[in-house]
Amino acid sequence: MKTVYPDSKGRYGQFGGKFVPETIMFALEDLERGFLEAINDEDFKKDLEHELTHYSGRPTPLTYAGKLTERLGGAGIYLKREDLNHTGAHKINNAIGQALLAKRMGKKKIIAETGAGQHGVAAATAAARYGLECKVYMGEEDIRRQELNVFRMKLLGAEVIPVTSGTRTLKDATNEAIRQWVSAVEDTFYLIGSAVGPHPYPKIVKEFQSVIGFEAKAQYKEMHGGKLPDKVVACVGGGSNAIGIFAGFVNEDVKLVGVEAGGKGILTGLHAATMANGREGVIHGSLTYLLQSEEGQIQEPYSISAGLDYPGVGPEHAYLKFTKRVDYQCITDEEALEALNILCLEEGILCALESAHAVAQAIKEAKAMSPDENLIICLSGRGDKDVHTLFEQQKEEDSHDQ
Amino acid sequence: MKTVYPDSKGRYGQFGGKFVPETIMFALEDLERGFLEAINDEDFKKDLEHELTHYSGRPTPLTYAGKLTERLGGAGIYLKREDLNHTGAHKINNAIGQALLAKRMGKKKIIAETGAGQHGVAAATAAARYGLECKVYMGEEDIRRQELNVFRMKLLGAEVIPVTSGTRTLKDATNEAIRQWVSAVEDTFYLIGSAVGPHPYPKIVKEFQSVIGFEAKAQYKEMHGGKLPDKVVACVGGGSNAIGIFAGFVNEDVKLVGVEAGGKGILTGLHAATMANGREGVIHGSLTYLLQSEEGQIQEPYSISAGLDYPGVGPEHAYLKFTKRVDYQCITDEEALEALNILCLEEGILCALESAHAVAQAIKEAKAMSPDENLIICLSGRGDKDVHTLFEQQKEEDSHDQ
Amino acid sequence: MTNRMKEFQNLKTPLFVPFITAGDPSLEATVDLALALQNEGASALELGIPYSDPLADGPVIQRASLRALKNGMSLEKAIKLVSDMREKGLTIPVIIFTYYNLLLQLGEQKFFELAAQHDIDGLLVPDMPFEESKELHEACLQHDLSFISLAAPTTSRERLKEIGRTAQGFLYCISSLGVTGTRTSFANDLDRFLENAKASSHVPVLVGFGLSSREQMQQFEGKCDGFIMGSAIVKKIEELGPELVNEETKDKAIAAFSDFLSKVVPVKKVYS
Amino acid sequence: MTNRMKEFQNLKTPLFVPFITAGDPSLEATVDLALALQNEGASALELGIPYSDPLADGPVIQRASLRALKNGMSLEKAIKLVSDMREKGLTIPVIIFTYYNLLLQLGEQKFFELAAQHDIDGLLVPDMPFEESKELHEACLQHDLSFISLAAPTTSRERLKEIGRTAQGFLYCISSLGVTGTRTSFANDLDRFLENAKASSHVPVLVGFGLSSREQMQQFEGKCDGFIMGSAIVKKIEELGPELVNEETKDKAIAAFSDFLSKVVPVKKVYS
Ligand SMILES: Cc1ncc(COP(=O)(O)O)c(C=O)c1O
Ligand SMILES: Cc1ncc(COP(=O)(O)O)c(C=O)c1O
Repeated sequence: MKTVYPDSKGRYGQFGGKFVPETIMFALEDLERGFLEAINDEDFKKDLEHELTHYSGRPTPLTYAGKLTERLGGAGIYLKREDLNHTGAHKINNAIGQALLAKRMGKKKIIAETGAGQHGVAAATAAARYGLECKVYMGEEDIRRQELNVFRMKLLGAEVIPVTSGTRTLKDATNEAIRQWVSAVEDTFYLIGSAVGPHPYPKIVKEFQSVIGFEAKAQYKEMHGGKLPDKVVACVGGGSNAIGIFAGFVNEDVKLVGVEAGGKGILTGLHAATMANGREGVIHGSLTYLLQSEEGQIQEPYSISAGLDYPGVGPEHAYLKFTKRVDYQCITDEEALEALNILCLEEGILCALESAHAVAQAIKEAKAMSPDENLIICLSGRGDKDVHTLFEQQKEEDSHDQ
Repeated sequence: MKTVYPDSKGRYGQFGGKFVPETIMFALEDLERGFLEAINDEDFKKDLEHELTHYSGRPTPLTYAGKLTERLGGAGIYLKREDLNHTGAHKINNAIGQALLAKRMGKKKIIAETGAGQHGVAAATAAARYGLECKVYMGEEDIRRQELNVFRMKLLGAEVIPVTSGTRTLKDATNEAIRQWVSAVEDTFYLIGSAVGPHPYPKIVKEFQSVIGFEAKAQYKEMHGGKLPDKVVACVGGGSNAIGIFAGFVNEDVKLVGVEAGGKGILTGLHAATMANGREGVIHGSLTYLLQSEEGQIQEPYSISAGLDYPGVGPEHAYLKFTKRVDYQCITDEEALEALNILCLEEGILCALESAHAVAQAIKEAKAMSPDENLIICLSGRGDKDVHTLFEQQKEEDSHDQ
Repeated sequence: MTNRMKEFQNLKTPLFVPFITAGDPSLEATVDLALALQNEGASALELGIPYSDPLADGPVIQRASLRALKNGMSLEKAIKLVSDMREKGLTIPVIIFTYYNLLLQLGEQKFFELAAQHDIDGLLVPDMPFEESKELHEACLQHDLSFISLAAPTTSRERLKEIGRTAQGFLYCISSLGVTGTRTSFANDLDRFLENAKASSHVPVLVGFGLSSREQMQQFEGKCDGFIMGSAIVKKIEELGPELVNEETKDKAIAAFSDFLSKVVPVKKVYS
Repeated sequence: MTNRMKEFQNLKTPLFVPFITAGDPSLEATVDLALALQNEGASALELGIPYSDPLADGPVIQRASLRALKNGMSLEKAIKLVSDMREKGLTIPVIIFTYYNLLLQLGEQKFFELAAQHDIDGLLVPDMPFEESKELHEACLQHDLSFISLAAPTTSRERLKEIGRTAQGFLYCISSLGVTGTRTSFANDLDRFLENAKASSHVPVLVGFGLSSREQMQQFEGKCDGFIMGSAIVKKIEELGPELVNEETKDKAIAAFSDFLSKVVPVKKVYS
């Protein structure tokens, strides 16, 4: 049952591909060549592993959540601790990988898009570490909302470029990064932030994130005499952390659950449930499920977690949904907040709001499973970045209560 | 030259001891007994190691800072990455250790003091993970300044208790925690946050933080064919991260440098340079160097980094200064800020303002050393918590520039 | 291929293909602007469909898209608008310029039906490179529509050959890297690129992206068969927008537009 | 030991030792309050030196400390103040209650000189437990000062024996865990603790911490030799503070203070 996707055209079944202007085709081909060379180069692989280990702190632990497990009375719960990575999320795995690739390809500059700033910070971090110039495209609206992350990128030496097109958010920042890449393709590497975009990006990002899955698998097996977990749960924004952890288990007899942001509830229209509620379409060069109007205009998604706030989803997830290999579920803001609280109280881990979606779903799953089953949650990031949001949320609730 | 301190009275030379009300003596004796039992118990040691590894993410890497080294042209610089710990600083090593000790001693509750909230968060985290009730004493003034950390502790299930005595800051919170411990000694464990306080606390905290030094030593030797570094540099607030990393090297031929907060400069009186500018005195039950008035009233220290903002220092540091085994230096706010920026730009690591003091001193030291020498900086924590301060600082500077 | 397109391919060069965004500043104005373009010498019309995420477009066309979307424009409405143009005398080929997603959502079948009903001549999908377009290309052939292919200075020799070999209507050669928009300089090795394009292609080779003046076009004289002009025109429409939607100032605005065109159209051809 | 202290040890029980903070609400008032205490039956006076970080004290005495510090009070000044008290007729022993750091900074030698000059009788260092106090204890002996030791309900039998054996002046038995302050309940095994204390000690055994009424003291009748009362008195002084520092209301305030005392002092003894 080994997956052989993507095909030579970058397709995962009908999904994926390269729906980009002709002007970028050369760069994508160049990138694919560079990538294939790199991942077949022992030195590159050694450098990458060295940096993941000695700079970012991998392997991240697989933590048994004993109190949470006990509280729920169902399956045993393990947490793959991507929150312990340098800069606080899985994003750095990919940023380091692509930045090293950029260097190997002789590029001097990177550009990146960012929404809330998480990938921007990761990209700026890798750029600083590897001596690359860095420009980060960010919607004007997001810049306003996330001034501290903007400041952080600047501290790291990156230039943050406001994007004023469209809704001035992540999707527009991504459009703009692609546009700018087109005109600077010679010396510039576009460091994309999730398993999205035109081929070969979804493949590249998966490669660099699959360390999550392979580590988790080895760690779990080590703890359980070679057995595999029964289920793996991960949140899905663009889909990079999920595809990364799934990579370790997709060819095994392990149930996989992807969790999208249900926002204020699917029926309200305020959500980012691309797969539950989107239709096939093209976004950022890739054919995938997409939140869009009847006529095909891309819609602005909503989620309390900025990192799940993407109107599309990586094409491999579209394929995994289409083939039913992965079960995709939605979790609302409210459920995610509650799960975040529970994990905090039971295990002393303040996870990212994104990751809290996976936790919330896992709580449901675990309850329905037997105590001799086990599941792994991909804890994609830490919640430091969200404390302000949670605090404001709490204040609001308190004022409603009065 | 092996150190045999503290003696049975908890003295490091003339420093240390137990200058506490008679009412706590019983609790301190009980604690010492419990601690000695625990660290001689293989099961306890295994539990502790398990939690450090599988929960907090140890070992933390020893990162070679190649670009920084190159920029300075002096000694090779290595960073012991305590910033990659769960909750973002070395504080968790101690919190986990003491919380497990509390549990082993059959206590149901812990209390802790906190200044900016770092130790409070670490203590609340460990309490959540190990199922202990947690109260954190915090000066009213600090609560006002650090509302997000207060919120965080509450998320973790801790009760944060405002302290209104004295200057309403860390030293008063510590007084209050000790006072409250006195009245609840039966079922309550006082989880102190640095290598300070009455015996056996400095010894306990050192024990739980020495993992930093022993790891760093093993990692460095592994990288360098069994050789030792030439110098180790750490910042000193209460002194726990420093005593922790020094523990690996104090009995070796390695130069040790402790870095205090020089604030706005020693001459301005606005600083936390306990050892450069303090006199012997008693604080929080320990005889040590202390910032105090002529008559012995304890003075409020100042530093841009809340974690170095302590008017005393752990008694073992006082002893290490007195015996000249460690060289103690001061770094001003301005120098620390500059070092933080440099590390960010060169290595993509945003360190805590506390740690930036060590970085600043290390930059001076490295420049004066030869390229075939090497030094290790204890990067005690990450700078996420400081981004707001840095941001405000920047805004202020920008407005001065205009 | 439609007769209009056949005629287009036989026109005296340089050909001139302007781009406007359907629905900007209004549906009615788009019709008037199309006719003005024909009057001033346009050989064909590229009718851009506004899209929320126009990956290949610069700020000028992005803004036009936003305005047109506010006016309720859609792929279907734009196609239908062409019948209005035809009624009012538009005889030059009309090429629908649309991002792939809009086409996908409308459905190819539906698109071809509408295209036939409303006298559409060609289709250009800017985010559908050669590799992705094979099927659509063929479907267009079957429905007598010219599928316009693009080539860029970075397009490899081999791909350029393939693209040229299968090109329909005309070959759109992108004169510079980057997105649409007016520019002062072009890709360095443009001459060689155009030489190769012309050698590979059996249809007219047009240059576009960033052209804004007659002088710029003169640089390419003899090296290509014509020009595409987008942003410069759309920018003019933006300027005239308020006047174009006001019944009282409309005629004056169209006259100003025609005046502007007369200064940039490479050679004025008169259609009957 | 001073003669005053010898006399104190021979007084009829229950002994009564009040605590006040030197300098609260003013230096002058402290002198007047000391005399009022003597008049109302105090057997000795504990004179508290204000400290920035009073680890053993509850909120009432913390506040008094802050007020006194604002008034510029220090260990040296407080000792000197005792001479003023003596001049005005204070004959009961005065025990200086000071945190160790203040003593350390003043210097022990200097302290003993001042103590001798200003008729001090005893020293109590609340943050100096038995183990740390050996040397100071002996130095006090040499300088005829009584070093007051404390014992708590949690103090082990063995330590209590040691403490009792070496106790000077009186043995201060802490009646409850926690810090100073008025309380409604006391440690559970207090009776046994006091029994042990009395058995171990050759000096009077006094109970303190949290006492605020005559009724509370009556609970301990026969189980100890007297009482120490701090927070309840300091709280009263806090109330009367503004009046005590006002020349016009001072006498009335002292009268009110005496009235308050007459209700809490266990037995009124009259000194000549
Ligand atoms: C912590 C965290 N988790 C998850 C995501 C979602 O991204 P992806 O679906 O690519 O893993 C983000 C994006 O910023 C994130 O920061
Ligand atoms: C990151 C960091 N480093 C250093 C310190 C100083 O503490 P210590 O001297 O005990 O290591 C703190 C205290 O909060 C801290 O948060």
